[in-house]
Amino acid sequence: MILITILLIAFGGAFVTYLAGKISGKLRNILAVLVSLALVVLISLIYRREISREYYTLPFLNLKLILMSNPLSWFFAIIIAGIGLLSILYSLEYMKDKERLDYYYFTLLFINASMLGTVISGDLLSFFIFWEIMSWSTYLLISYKGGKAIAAGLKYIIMSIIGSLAMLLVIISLYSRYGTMEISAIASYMQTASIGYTLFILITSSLSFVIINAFWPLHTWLPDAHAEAVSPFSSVLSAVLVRKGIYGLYLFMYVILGLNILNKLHVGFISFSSVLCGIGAVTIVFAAFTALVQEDSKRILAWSTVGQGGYMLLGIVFATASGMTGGMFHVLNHCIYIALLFFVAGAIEHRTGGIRNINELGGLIKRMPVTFIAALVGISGLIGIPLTNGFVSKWLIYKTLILGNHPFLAFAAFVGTWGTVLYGYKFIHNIFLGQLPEKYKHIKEAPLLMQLPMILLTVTVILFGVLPGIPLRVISAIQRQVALPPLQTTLFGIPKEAGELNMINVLFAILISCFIVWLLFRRAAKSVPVQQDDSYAAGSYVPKEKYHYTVNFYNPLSKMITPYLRDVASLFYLNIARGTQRVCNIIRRVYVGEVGYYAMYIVLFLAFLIFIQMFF
Amino acid sequence: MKFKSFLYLFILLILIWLTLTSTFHLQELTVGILVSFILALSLTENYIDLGLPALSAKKIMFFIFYIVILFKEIIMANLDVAYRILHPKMPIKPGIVIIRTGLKSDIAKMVLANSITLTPGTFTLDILGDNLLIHWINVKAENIDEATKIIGEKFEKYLRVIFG
Amino acid sequence: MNIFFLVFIGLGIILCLLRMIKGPTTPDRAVAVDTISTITTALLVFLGFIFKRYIYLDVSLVYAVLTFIGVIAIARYLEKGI
Amino acid sequence: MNFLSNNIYYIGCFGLIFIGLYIVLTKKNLIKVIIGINFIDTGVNLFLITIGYIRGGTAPIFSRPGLNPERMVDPIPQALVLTTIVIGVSVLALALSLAIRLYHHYGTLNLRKIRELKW
Amino acid sequence: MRKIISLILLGIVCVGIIFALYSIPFGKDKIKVGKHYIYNGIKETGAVNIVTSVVLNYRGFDTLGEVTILFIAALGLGVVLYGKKKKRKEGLEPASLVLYTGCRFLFPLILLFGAYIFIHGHLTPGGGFQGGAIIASGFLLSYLGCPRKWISKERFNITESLGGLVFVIMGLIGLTIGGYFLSNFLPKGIANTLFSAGIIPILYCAVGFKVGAELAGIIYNMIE
Amino acid sequence: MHLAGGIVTGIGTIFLFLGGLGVFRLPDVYNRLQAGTKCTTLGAFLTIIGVGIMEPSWFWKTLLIGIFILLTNPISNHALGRASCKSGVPLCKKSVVNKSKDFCKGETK
Amino acid sequence: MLSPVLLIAIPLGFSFLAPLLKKGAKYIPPIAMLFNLILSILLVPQVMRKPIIVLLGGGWPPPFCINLVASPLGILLALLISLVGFLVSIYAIAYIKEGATEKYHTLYLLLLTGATGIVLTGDIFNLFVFFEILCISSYALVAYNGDKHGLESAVKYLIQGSIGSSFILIGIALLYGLFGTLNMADIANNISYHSLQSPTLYVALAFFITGFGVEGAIFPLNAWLPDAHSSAPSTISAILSGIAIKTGVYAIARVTYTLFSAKGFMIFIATIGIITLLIGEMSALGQKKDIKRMLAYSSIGQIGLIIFAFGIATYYGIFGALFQLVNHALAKSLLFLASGYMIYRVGSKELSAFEGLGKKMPLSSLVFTIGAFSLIGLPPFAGFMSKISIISAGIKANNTALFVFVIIVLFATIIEGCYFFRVVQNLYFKKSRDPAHNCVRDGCPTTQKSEMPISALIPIIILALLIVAIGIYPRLVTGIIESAAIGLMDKVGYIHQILGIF
Ligand code: NA
Ligand code: NA
Repeated sequence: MILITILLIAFGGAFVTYLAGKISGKLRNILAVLVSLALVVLISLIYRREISREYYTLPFLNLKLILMSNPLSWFFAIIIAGIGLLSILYSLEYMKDKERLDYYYFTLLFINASMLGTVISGDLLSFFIFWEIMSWSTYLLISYKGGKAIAAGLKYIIMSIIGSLAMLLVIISLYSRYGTMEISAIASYMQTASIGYTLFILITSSLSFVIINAFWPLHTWLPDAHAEAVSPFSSVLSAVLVRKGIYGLYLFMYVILGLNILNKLHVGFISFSSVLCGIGAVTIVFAAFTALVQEDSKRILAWSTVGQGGYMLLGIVFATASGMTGGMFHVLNHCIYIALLFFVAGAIEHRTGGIRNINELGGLIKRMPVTFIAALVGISGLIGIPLTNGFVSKWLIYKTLILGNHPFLAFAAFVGTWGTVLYGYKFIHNIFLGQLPEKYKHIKEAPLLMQLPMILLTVTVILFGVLPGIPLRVISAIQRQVALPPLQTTLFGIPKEAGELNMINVLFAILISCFIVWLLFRRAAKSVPVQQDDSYAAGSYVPKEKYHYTVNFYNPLSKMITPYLRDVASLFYLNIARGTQRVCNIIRRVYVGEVGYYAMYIVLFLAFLIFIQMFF
Repeated sequence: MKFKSFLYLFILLILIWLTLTSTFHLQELTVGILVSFILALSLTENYIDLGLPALSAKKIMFFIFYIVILFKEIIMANLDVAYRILHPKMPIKPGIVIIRTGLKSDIAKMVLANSITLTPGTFTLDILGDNLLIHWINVKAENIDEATKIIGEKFEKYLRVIFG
Repeated sequence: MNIFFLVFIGLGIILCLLRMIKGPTTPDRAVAVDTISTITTALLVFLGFIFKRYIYLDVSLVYAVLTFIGVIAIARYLEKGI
Repeated sequence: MNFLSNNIYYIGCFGLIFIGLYIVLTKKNLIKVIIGINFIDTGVNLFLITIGYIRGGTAPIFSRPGLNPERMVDPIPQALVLTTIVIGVSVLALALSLAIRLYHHYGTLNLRKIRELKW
Repeated sequence: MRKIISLILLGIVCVGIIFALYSIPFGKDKIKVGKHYIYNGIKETGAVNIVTSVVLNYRGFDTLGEVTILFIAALGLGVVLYGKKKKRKEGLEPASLVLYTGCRFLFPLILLFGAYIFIHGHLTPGGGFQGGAIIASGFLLSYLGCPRKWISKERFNITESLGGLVFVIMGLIGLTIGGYFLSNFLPKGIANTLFSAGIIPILYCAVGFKVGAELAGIIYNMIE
Repeated sequence: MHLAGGIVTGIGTIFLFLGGLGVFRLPDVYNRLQAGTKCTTLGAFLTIIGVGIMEPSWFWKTLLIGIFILLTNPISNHALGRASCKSGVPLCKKSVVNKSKDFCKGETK
Repeated sequence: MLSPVLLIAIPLGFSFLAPLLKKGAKYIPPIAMLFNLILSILLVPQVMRKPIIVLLGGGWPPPFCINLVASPLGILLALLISLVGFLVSIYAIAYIKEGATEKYHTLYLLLLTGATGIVLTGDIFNLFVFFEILCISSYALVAYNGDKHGLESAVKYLIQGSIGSSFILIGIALLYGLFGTLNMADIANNISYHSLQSPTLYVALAFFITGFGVEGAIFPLNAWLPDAHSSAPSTISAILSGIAIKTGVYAIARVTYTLFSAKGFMIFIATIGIITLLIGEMSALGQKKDIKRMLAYSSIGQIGLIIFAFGIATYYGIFGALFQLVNHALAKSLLFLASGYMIYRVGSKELSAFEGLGKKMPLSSLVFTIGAFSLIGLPPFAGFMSKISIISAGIKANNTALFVFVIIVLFATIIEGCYFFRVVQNLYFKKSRDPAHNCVRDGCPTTQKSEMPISALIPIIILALLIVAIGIYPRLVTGIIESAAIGLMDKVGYIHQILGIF
């Protein structure tokens, strides 16, 4: 009962909120928060409870729509609900003066609801239905801002339709073969399917997941979409929505097919997993360096979302305990810090009046310290600095790669991390460090309601960095669910038997070294801040507006790598789109406008029918 | 006037109905009278200004006589035409002349014009007021009075009585 | 006997058809049409006689009425009356 | 010759139909096209009648006693043709009125010039 | 080019037709359902004109449709020609006196003839459509000869509506009394008399009025 | 009776033929009208009445048709003739006089 | 006394009555269609048990008189016709303001009556007659606006339609010549005895498919459709798209399944459907200028999809086809209706003129979006259910060609998404231009909001609600669709039910 309650609250809440908005804005906001809060609470309630229940039978295909909860779905559900709540909280302030707020909250809640639906569906049809609802409702919110967002939205929805149709093909094909869409039933049937069919299923379904998770070369929708969406939603998009791809891959690879079959799927050296690995590696490297040359704060984060997906992929394709755990944990971690970072970007945008070009910013550390700390922690997590959650998951993934003897992949992962370090630093530096531009002299710290989610997330980053055992326990349950070897965990990390990692030890080590460094600095002379207000060039005063602050960071490096970063994929799709348009325009010419030809078509058709019937 | 027109029309319609059905069957007769009555009632105004003559024995007599004359003329006309058509040289001397009529009522003029059309060598092309434009296959006289005498007079004297 | 009559009628129609094809002016053709229609009315009556069906007379009368009005319409058109 | 005498009616009907179609396909004047359509209609009507005809048949009307029902032609096609004729007339009337109005707008009835709607 | 293609296409169709006609020999007695009508028509409907019994009884529904189509054409003409500039053409040739008089003289007679045709639809080869056509052509004649004496359009509209309504209502009465739409609920009478064949003459009268009014309306619309 | 009817019909058909011939042979539209009107009117009338005579029970109806033709043919032909005149169809070369212009102007001396 | 014949007789009677009522004529179609709606809903349970055979004209048993067959399929379509017809007629009350309005309403009602007759009749010639009723009234209605485009399209439509009807008639004549009967069950019975090799049958089938194909808008025969749909009044576009072309498809299905049971021929039908689908969708994508023309091309595409589904020739295929048919009827009429007032308000049919309308006409934009989504096949709208049933039918058929076709269907869905989302983004996410920019008429938006009048709004909202309702609870319609599909497949049953009355 609780599952359907969750869905009802999620969807119904969205509608009720919309209607409430027609009455008063306050009521709407309260409702939105309450609904998201209720979802978090309800989902927390079903922790560790496996429920599977059939709710509805589609009359014409005799399909059962089943809802279920298991560790995998719970894991994703709680992420969705949590980030959903935080983004709603954040929106309260961020969206205050924007227009069409009823619409905004409605779609946001609706997206959350549909995402919840996808993860608690127990059969492929309902999975697909929620998936589709999620796709189009996401579109509605990506394009919300208008302007550039329109093109981004269109790009997104078309790619997502392509993906969903691929999935639909798979689902229907499975259905017509086995007469059911229940995931568990299909899983048992698939054990006996032929290799070719399995490959067909796997590849076609992966298409949609690769698209939604923005793996190279199907990533092109993501940077635009993330950059152009409103920030609270960007965080939802980046943190939760794209990770549906990982969920789907996991579902098909491990829940439906299972390890036994996956291992069989190879032709010579090339196996399905190795292809995915390749994709993951390319994605990591490509995205990291593309992020490096971006000047738009949200675009950097968007590319980082692309890149981090590669780590997760590298993690989950290796069905070892550490790899799988690392991948899954990285999903969670990325979700937390990327949401945090988008909140940060949003806060800055909010205060500076929509500035996203980081070269126009600088020195905000003094004006927005809380935001800075959040950004710092977030970026640390992104890079994978110890004591942040990113460290643990990346560590597990590296370990898998190295122990599994995949030097190239490991190298790619490291290169990606270097890139991450570079753009992470660029992000922090260009925004918060350096000179404060004149016009932002009197800027204020982000409002409290926006700080709150940031603080919460910051704490979580650190918390999971120090106590990774909390989430790892859930992840182990997921492993067990699909009969993969679970990683044994302790509260502070991983016990000795599984390749020790104890974050408490790391914490103490770091605290001690920090203490030492602090002592050393105390001994050193205090640095004196220098006024830089008076600048003279060739003897004449330079007005403040003409100051150059921090621009063209990594200029040489950028120049070097930019030629390689031309987004070939994007160009390719653009050309396909143009070509299709052209073909369509040509086809349209069939309707020449002269009725004599039309009559000719009719007679032609008749003659053709007679002709083929005469002779066949 | 109205009643006269109605009567004319009604009788005409009944006669036509009778010839159409060619029977005196009661049902047919009833329906015929009914239909004729309704039609006559609603369409009388068509006949009002036709200039229909009053019904009198003399006029009917003249009318029958006229018909006989007309038939004779028609047959003459046909023989005449036949002769001209079949003659290898086609002895024709066509032309268009004007004649005059003294008839006043529309119907009389129409009957005259039709009679002229059906009779030897002449054909009414147009009527304007008292004048008729005639195509004559064998022009014998060009001026109005003579032409009138040759072409129109033979009918007009009867018609004057009938429609007078 | 009847054959001869039919032949006469047929010849009449054919001659008019020829005139209709030849023209040269539109009124010529109209005249030909009119003549054909009259001949045909007679032909229909005669055919009724040949087939011994009284009811065919109605057909010829209908035909006569319709062609009469048709010809008048043509004539009025030619003299720019409609 | 036998073939011809057997099928002359069919040849007539379909001759009309094909002439009509040919007109519709190739002529550019709207009025001609409408005439072509009428040709087709007429051809089809004749074809219907032809199908119901039996050699030496007479009208299926028992107007006097002693008529042989065996020799009566099929009444159904006659009824059908009544309908199709009416339909033809209706379409014709509508087509002509459209043509009148179209001429009013375009100043021409040349179908190759009346083609603002395309693609 | 276009002509050649057309000819080729028509040629193919023609070949198809030739093959198709092979199984439909001309002039052979291949009547099936029609035979039933010929043998049972008088008994079942009371109309000696079997075509009429087909038109108004066996296939009466078709005829209702047919009436409707004409109705549609009349309406459609009104729609299409709506708002056309009604500029009276100047310099119209008035009809000659002969025609003017002749038309006035003949007009009632032609209407009577039309009425005769549709009243005798079940006895002779006439019927509502033919009669209606004659009535309409009577109106046409009246227009051609004396345009000013044109009857108002209103009456046509009312007549055609009433004609249609009578048809439908007769059908519905048939449904109520006889159990079938358009069933012949009136006595069939003695064959070959005027009052026979039940509702058929009534229907044909309705059709006749309707068709006459409609065609006349169409003519009116076209000419105006 | 039958014979008489046959003869009448025969004469009628001959006139019908002559009408056709006249329409075909005569030089201009007015002359053709002359032939067309006279011959076909009488021809049709006789043919139809002849049929009526051959089948006495048909007589009244044939008479009606005959009268109808007798009445309408001159009218319709007159209309055609007037139309030819109005639309300016020229007279043939043999013609000797043409007063239609005067007539149209209303100058009738 | 709930005879299905009333579905035809009552609207006919009403339409004869309408010209007498002058101003009141506009209320006639809603009343008549409401009657039909109620009656067909009442008939549903009856026909689900056993089709009702209605004898007409004296009640002689088939094939001796015309009969109506109120099969589940017929009643389903009649229901659809009356539903859409009812809603559109309400819309028209306010929408149709200029021109010969009472004639419009009468013709409109007659068009729907024709459609109802087509789906109910059991006689092939009667089918033709009703077809003509539908066609001729739509010729006239397409020209209703009286502008040059309306007239041009009407003339073109008329020419093509006339050729089509002549072909149908030739087909009928050939069949009549062969079997001497016009009753469809009787013909079907004869054909099942007859060897299918007879060229007459094949040629007749070719004529039928071509003839009905013109109205049913299958590919090379549908050139009239974009013209007619784009230049007719929007209500008529809605009806043409929602109802009229469906009847053509119905006729094709009837002829191929019931009359000829041309099983071997069906793959060919499927191919035609797929070609139609592709051409329609691609043309729609290429069409950016005229939104109604775009919708019209989209209709071609959808018809292609329906025909493809019929061509699958399995129970599931027919089921999908009928489901899609229902969905398309609702959604496309919704789209045309919604765009009707939008076009009226912005004074232009250009896609770019719709920018920012989401703010000025929020409800219309919303329902437009719902319709568009349903056509793309997004859940939770009706289109999703129908699309997956078609796709699953295609895959279930276990035929390589059909599988390839299914892929093409998916591809076409992508194209659909492209052009519909293009419109949606124009509605919602683009800033509206200067309001005076496009203004050519009075009543253009000078104020911020200019939603359509309530009488126009209600029907489209009902349509949207129906789409959502069917999407969420497909059982609303699947019951009768199932019976209809079974009925269409079951040729022998059809023959028995009708000829077995003796
Ligand atoms: Na005549
Ligand atoms: Na004559």
